[in-house]
Amino acid sequence: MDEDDQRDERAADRSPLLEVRNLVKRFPVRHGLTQRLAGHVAAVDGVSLTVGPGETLGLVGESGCGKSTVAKLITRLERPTSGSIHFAARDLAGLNETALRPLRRDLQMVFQDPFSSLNPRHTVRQILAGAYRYQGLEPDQPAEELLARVGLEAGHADRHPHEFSGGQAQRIGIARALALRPKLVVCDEPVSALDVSVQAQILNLLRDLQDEYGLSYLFIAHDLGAVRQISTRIAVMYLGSVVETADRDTLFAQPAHPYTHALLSAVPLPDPDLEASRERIVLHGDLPSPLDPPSGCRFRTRCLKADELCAAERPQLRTIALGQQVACHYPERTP
Amino acid sequence: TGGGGGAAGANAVAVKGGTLHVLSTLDLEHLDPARNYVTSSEDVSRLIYRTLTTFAAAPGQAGGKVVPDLATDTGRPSDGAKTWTFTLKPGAKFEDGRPITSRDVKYGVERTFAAELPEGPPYARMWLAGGESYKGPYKDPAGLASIEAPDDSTVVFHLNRPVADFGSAVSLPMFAPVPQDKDTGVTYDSRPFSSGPYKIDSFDPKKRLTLVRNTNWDPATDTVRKGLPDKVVIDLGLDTAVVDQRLIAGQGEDANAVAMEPIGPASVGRVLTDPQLKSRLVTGDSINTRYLSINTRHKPLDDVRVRQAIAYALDKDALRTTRGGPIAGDLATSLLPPSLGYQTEDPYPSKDGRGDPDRAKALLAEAGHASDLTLTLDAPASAAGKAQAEAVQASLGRAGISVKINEISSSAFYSTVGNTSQEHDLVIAGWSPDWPGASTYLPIVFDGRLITSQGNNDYAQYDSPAVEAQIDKIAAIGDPAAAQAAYGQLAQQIMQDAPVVPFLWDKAPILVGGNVAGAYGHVAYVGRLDLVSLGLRK
Amino acid sequence: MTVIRKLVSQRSAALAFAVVAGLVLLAVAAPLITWIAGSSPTAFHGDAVDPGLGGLPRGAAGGISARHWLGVEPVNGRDVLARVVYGAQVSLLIAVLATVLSVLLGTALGLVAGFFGGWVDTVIGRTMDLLLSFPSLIFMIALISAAPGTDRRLLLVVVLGFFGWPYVGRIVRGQAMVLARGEFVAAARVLGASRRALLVREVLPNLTGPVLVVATMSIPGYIATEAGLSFLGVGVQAPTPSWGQMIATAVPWYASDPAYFLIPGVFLFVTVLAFNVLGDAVRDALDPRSQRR
Amino acid sequence: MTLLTVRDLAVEFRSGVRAVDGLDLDLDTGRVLGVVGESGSGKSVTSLAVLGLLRDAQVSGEIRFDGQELTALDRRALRRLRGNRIAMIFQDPLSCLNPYYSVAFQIAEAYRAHHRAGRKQAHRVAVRMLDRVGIPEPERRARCYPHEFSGGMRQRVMIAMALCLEPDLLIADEPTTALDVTVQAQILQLLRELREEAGTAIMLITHDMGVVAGLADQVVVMHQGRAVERGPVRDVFHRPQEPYTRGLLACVPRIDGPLPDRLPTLGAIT
Amino acid sequence: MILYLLRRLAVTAAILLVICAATFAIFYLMPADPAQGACGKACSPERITEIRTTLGLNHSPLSQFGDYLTGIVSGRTYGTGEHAVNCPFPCLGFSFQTNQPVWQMLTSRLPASFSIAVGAAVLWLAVGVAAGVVSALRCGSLWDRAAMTAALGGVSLPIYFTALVLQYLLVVQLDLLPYPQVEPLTTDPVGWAQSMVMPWITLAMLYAGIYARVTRGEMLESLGQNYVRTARAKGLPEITVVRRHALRPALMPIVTIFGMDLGALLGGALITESVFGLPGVGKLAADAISSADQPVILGVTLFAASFVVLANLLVDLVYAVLDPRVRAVG
Ligand SMILES: Nc1ncnc2c1ncn2[C@@H]1O[C@H](COP(=O)(O)OP(=O)(O)OP(=O)(O)O)[C@@H](O)[C@H]1O
Ligand SMILES: Nc1ncnc2c1ncn2[C@@H]1O[C@H](COP(=O)(O)OP(=O)(O)OP(=O)(O)O)[C@@H](O)[C@H]1O
Ligand SMILES: [Mg+2]
Ligand SMILES: [Mg+2]
Repeated sequence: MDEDDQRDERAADRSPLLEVRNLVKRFPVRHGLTQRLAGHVAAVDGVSLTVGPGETLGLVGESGCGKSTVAKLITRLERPTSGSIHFAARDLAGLNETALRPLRRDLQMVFQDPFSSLNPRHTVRQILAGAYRYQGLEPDQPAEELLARVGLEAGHADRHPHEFSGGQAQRIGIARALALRPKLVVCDEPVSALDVSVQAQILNLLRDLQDEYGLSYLFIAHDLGAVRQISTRIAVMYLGSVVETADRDTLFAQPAHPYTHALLSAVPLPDPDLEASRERIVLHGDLPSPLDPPSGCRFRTRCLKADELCAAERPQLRTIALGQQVACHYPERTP
Repeated sequence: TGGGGGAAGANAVAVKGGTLHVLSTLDLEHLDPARNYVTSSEDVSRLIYRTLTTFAAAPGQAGGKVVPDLATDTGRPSDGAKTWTFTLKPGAKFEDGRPITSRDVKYGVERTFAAELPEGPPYARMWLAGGESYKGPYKDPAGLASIEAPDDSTVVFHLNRPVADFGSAVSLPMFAPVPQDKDTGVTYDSRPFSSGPYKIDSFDPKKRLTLVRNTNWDPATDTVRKGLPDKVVIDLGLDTAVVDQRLIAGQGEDANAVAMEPIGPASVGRVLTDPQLKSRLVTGDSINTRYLSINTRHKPLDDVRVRQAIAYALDKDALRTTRGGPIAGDLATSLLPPSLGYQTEDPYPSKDGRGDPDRAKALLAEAGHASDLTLTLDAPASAAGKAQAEAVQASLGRAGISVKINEISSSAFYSTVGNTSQEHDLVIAGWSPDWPGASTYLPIVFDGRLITSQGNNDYAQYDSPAVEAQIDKIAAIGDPAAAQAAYGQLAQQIMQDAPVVPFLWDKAPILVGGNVAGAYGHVAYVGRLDLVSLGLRK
Repeated sequence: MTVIRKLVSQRSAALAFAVVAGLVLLAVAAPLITWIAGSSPTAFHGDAVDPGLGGLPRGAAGGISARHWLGVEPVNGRDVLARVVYGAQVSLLIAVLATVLSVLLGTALGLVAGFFGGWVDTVIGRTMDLLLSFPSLIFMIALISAAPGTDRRLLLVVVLGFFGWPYVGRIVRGQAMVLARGEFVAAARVLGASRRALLVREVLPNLTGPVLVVATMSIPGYIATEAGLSFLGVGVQAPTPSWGQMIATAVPWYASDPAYFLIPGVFLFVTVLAFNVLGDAVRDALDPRSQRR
Repeated sequence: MTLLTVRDLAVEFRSGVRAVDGLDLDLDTGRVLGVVGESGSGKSVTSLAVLGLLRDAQVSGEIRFDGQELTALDRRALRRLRGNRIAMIFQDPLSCLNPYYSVAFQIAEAYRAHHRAGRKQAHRVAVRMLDRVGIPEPERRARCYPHEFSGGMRQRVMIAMALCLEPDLLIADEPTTALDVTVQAQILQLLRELREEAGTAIMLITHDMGVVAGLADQVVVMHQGRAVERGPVRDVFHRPQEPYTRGLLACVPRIDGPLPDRLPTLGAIT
Repeated sequence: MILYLLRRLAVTAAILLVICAATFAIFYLMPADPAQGACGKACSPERITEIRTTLGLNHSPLSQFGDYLTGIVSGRTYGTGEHAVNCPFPCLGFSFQTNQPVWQMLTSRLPASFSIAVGAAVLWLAVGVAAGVVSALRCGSLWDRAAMTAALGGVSLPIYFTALVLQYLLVVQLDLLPYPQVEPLTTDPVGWAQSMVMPWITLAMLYAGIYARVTRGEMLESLGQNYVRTARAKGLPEITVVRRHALRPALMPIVTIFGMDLGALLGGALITESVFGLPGVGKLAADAISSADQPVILGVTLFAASFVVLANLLVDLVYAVLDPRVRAVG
């Protein structure tokens, strides 16, 4: 994979900031009255990713495919079952909480629900101070300054979260994440809970902050439009694994995985004429249960191209073009 | 109210038949004759089994007279009252029709020695020759040699000392006959074999005892029991207020009911102000004396002045009020009640028995305990026990003595205060002789030589050599009248030391249903109704 | 503070609040009140009762008179008013302290169980289940009667608090479980917060609402239980008065001297009711969802 | 022919919130009317007002359905209309299905509320409807409970329930918002087919401009309880008259077309 | 499912074991000596030792506890020889105060407790749930406020207070009912009912208040559910909407508390039975406590706890039947 990285135009000369390899997370699943152990969900099933400095990696996929779990593993809110998470030359996977603490300054997170990610009992000032306090640091910038950075007013500092709108609350969450001047911010669907107009504001804000502080983002979303807007590179997940990664433009112009293809064609376009004329690939069936994933290629149950090979053998990610990797036996685009 | 035991419905004629109901707030602790040593159980058991002698079925002091029951007379002493011979009446039968023999009496007494059957009176063990080492028929089937049954109708007791009133002692349930083949050991308690007018139909402890007629009981052999109702149903463990109110209302079956225990203080007002109710109230005299026991071995109670101060301070009237006021009895001024024929003058008098805190304070000051005297009172955790304890607390409080109350579960009360290491400073107690007279009272309660670490009756732990010498002297007196007079003097002698402060001579005001006849309080059963004489009018 | 404003804006809650405040005042001012009324909770007044009638108070309605504003107890003639106000002191104090104890225990253990989950939760959760399935009244009585000599008031507080904490613990555990999964806790963890900080700074402040509600709701429960235990004969020991004990002694008298039974009974009822109304109101005020008035 | 006409609709809640304020709508038989707008613009309230399902609210204005004035109808008549002639599907299909009853029961229940039909017959209708909305193995799945279905399947169940009585009007309140894009595509496809087959008019409520573009004939843009713009889909999308509509269209990041450096936004920071 | 049941039963047994051990331990902390209770007034030191031997009190606490547990599963014999006391299976101890096996005492008291609990439960369910439902449907109305005030009043009334006021009114003053007594239903149905009316009302007043409040809360909750809106949108008659879609889910939590309450009551309504003097398990407990009859206290505690624990189990199983979400996976 090192070769791929070298080929990556942005990260060519520098080593990646975050490098995730073969990450696996299994959860035990208990069921019903009996709380019987029904098995294990492989929420994340061998994910490998890299994020370079100043880069934004978009991670898209449908509900339940394991995006949030990836985010939680990287921020070590969950302990991985196996695999490695190299960040700033350390493998986070095995570290304990104490050893992690200093590293956390460089690795922050923005959450999906702006309200539930803010402690309702704390004022904005307390929330922001928490960033320093938990690291055992003295605040190096007042809350007002942090708020100003995300476009809020100084007067907001002494209010409680419920006194804000969703967009404002998400800005507070972003301010908190940025307080320690991290290198990488993992954003788990930061705009899905927001109204369309507010969504645009937050996307713009994230972009501005990236330019200003040279941040890297791991930007998780199921909304392809938002991902396209903010990402430089995009990874598509399906049922716990990455099926395709590509530069933004490549992915939208020439998707190689049948799933990516279907996904793109399913996004409704706000243009009646295009909608009327467009070729639609409507996938049949639902996402299979991660408790009992299909053999071989995870996507084969819904794939038009699937054959015995797909059922027998799980395709590995392979590079098919500059900056494009796909895990498919029959990619739409061949190298 | 006055002495003599008023008899409600005395002139009404009781007829044979019907179901008599008895409402009791207590439980019948033991029906097994070997273990039966509580007045209410004794009263009830007189319906079920017979003893060699028994008390006369009569109101007032006449009831204190011991008369022959199974025996033809009240016993024939010989060998200076060390040997007692009884002859059984012919024709007395058990419930299965077999005749009652002297062997059944012998066996019944032998049973009382068994450790499995505790709680009975101590007399057999104390008096019967060889009794100290006999372990009862279960361990020692050979029996006790000092009880002889030379033929079916003769039983001879050999005592280890002269006992003048052994004839009275054999009125106790422990002298009831028990056929050996009917002995079920510990479980005999719930179904003793009947020799009296009734046998047990069913018994549910703390709930109900149902007695039905014993057809093999021959009234001709029994001069005491009337055996009028066909059935006697005794409801147990009822609430005092409920018993009172049911009898006050007196409706339905309750017209055929009587109370087992005296009315509660809360009902006194209602009963006394209603002539109709008052006419259904039977007040029986008793030979019970209630007193506050002062632990003479605890400091500073070993100082007689402190004890006398307590005797002065105690508000006897307040204590009586907790039991229902004047109707509950007369204020006690000495140890022996007038119902036993004694003079009663109070060495620690106060106006209306309300106590004299000033005298008490003076005595305390003299003893050097004018302040800071704190005593602990052991009291049963019953409503009455608590009320009395509070009254003691309040009245001693007036004399500057602060009293802490130690509540003890009612059932464990006597065994706790009878344990000399667990007993505290003060105990509310009392004594009712086993038969009228002082012989089962003063020598048992005030003889310091009898103090045991457990099962002690001398809660004052009073131990006076002078008194003990006197007790021995009286025991040797053969003439009952002389003995009675000597006991009177002994009582006064004890009172000087104030080991106890008597405060009440009980009376038992008992409600009976409108259709019940033959009700009177029996002096031997602490003034409660003599159940064997009760009957219904129609 | 908005909570209090919300509370006072409801008429029933304001009334309940006033009653509770009044009762607390009554309890605190008990010595003053008895001084004004010239009575004492322990002094016998033999002249106020008629021994000839079994100790029934002289005069109408349980002996209500200028000297004894709420009458006297039968038998011993103690002043009912004095006993009621001192009884309020005892009953309220026991209930409040038992609440404090159960809230402390319940919050601490519930928080730990809910937050950490796993075997800690299993152990604490099972303990709570166990205590909840105890026939606690029987057990309390057995326990209290088994420990003579100790101060009953203290014992009551301990026993009530001990058997009460699982009720608090269950609620706190549930809340803590939800909160622990909350994103703001995850956010604090990402910032490097220690477990202690998470518990104390992040989760705990969010429990004040539910804890306040269970606390308010459990006070009337404890008052009633204390009274019930006194009623069953294992309450506060004489001569200290408590309402339950007053009612218990009044039981045999309920037909002959109803006032004696009714006065402490009504006080008890009103107190419990007021606390219940207040508890409801606090819950509604803290729970924006409920428009249940 | 106009099926539904709403004139000057206003809804005021007891709390004083004026959720809808002078709204006009027109929907022709067999056509699809898209109602778009941001969260809180009053879309759902409007739909509930049409069905008379609002509680604690003051509804004024006219709601004319197939010539009948709904606001004037008594409760019985309104009830007979619900489900039978106007059906509704909601955003969150899980919470909209009762967890205690099998899906077939819930569909059959709707059928039996308006037809004299035995349990068996109603059940058969339910199974047929499940088949029609594309649920595999309908016989078996009919006896399943809502929690045993995926989100898309549940929405299919809701649609089956709504369509089992062949209503004239289907009000779909954000029918795909809770679903993934691929599933959304399936549901939209299903709605398209149903509309073609049954000729049911649809009032499609959504905040997704793309969904409207793909399905609706007419569109109404709502903002703060009012319609700010209305017209045929093409006109509104290609030549929006109102700045608000223009903003709404522009601020959504798209997967096609040029990529702006910054997205245009609607007004100030909120 | 069978496995689950077995596991639950094992847990239940474990809980009972712990309760048993805890209760047992308390009696070792208790200064009162069971032998002293059985020995009574005229008790000599030798006798007490003999009684202690018979009762096995001279063994270590642990081995006594072992004996106790053995007794439960296989019965036991106190003392030795011809006149030993046999306490057959299931031996929850033997009361030497009443000379009965505790189990026999419990079972003889159960009918009274059962009558009280079941009758009261029927009454409070009918009244409480109905009042709660109506209140929820007319939330905010005069009826609602009146019913909820009454419910709160019922909840706040101490049981013994209600009981005695009832008795004063119905028995002492109005003479409508006799004093409660135990009449078996089979021999005297009228007397049985008459004696049960007051305990029923007493308990029902408390619990109906609780249930009305809970029902109302749950009903409001379920009435606000989206599926109720769906049901209305389907055009179902309002009565069906309420009954089928609002009440049914609202009853689920009520099943839980009902199971627990009934379980607790079957284990004896301590205060009610004591006040009315009805010989149920609760009265047995009260009496045993006041007479320090420790084997009985221990037995009642265990007995009452088993009802609660079994009720718990039963509630869970009922849940599994009623709630498809729990039922399906398992
Ligand atoms: N703590 C957990 N225990 C058991 N299963 C879990 C846990 N967390 C996640 N899962 C399962 O793992 C899978 C992936 O979940 P995850 O939250 O990562 O998905 P996601 O892609 O973020 O979905 P969404 O778009 O809905 O946020 C899901 O099937 C989920 O049910
Ligand atoms: N029951 C109610 N009581 C009071 N206000 C309400 C109620 N229901 C809705 N509202 C208010 O009415 C307004 C419109 O709500 P509505 O649900 O119609 O919005 P919407 O356009 O459907 O939004 P969304 O896209 O979030 O579903 C909102 O401001 C909301 O707060
Ligand atoms: Mg997620
Ligand atoms: Mg809506």
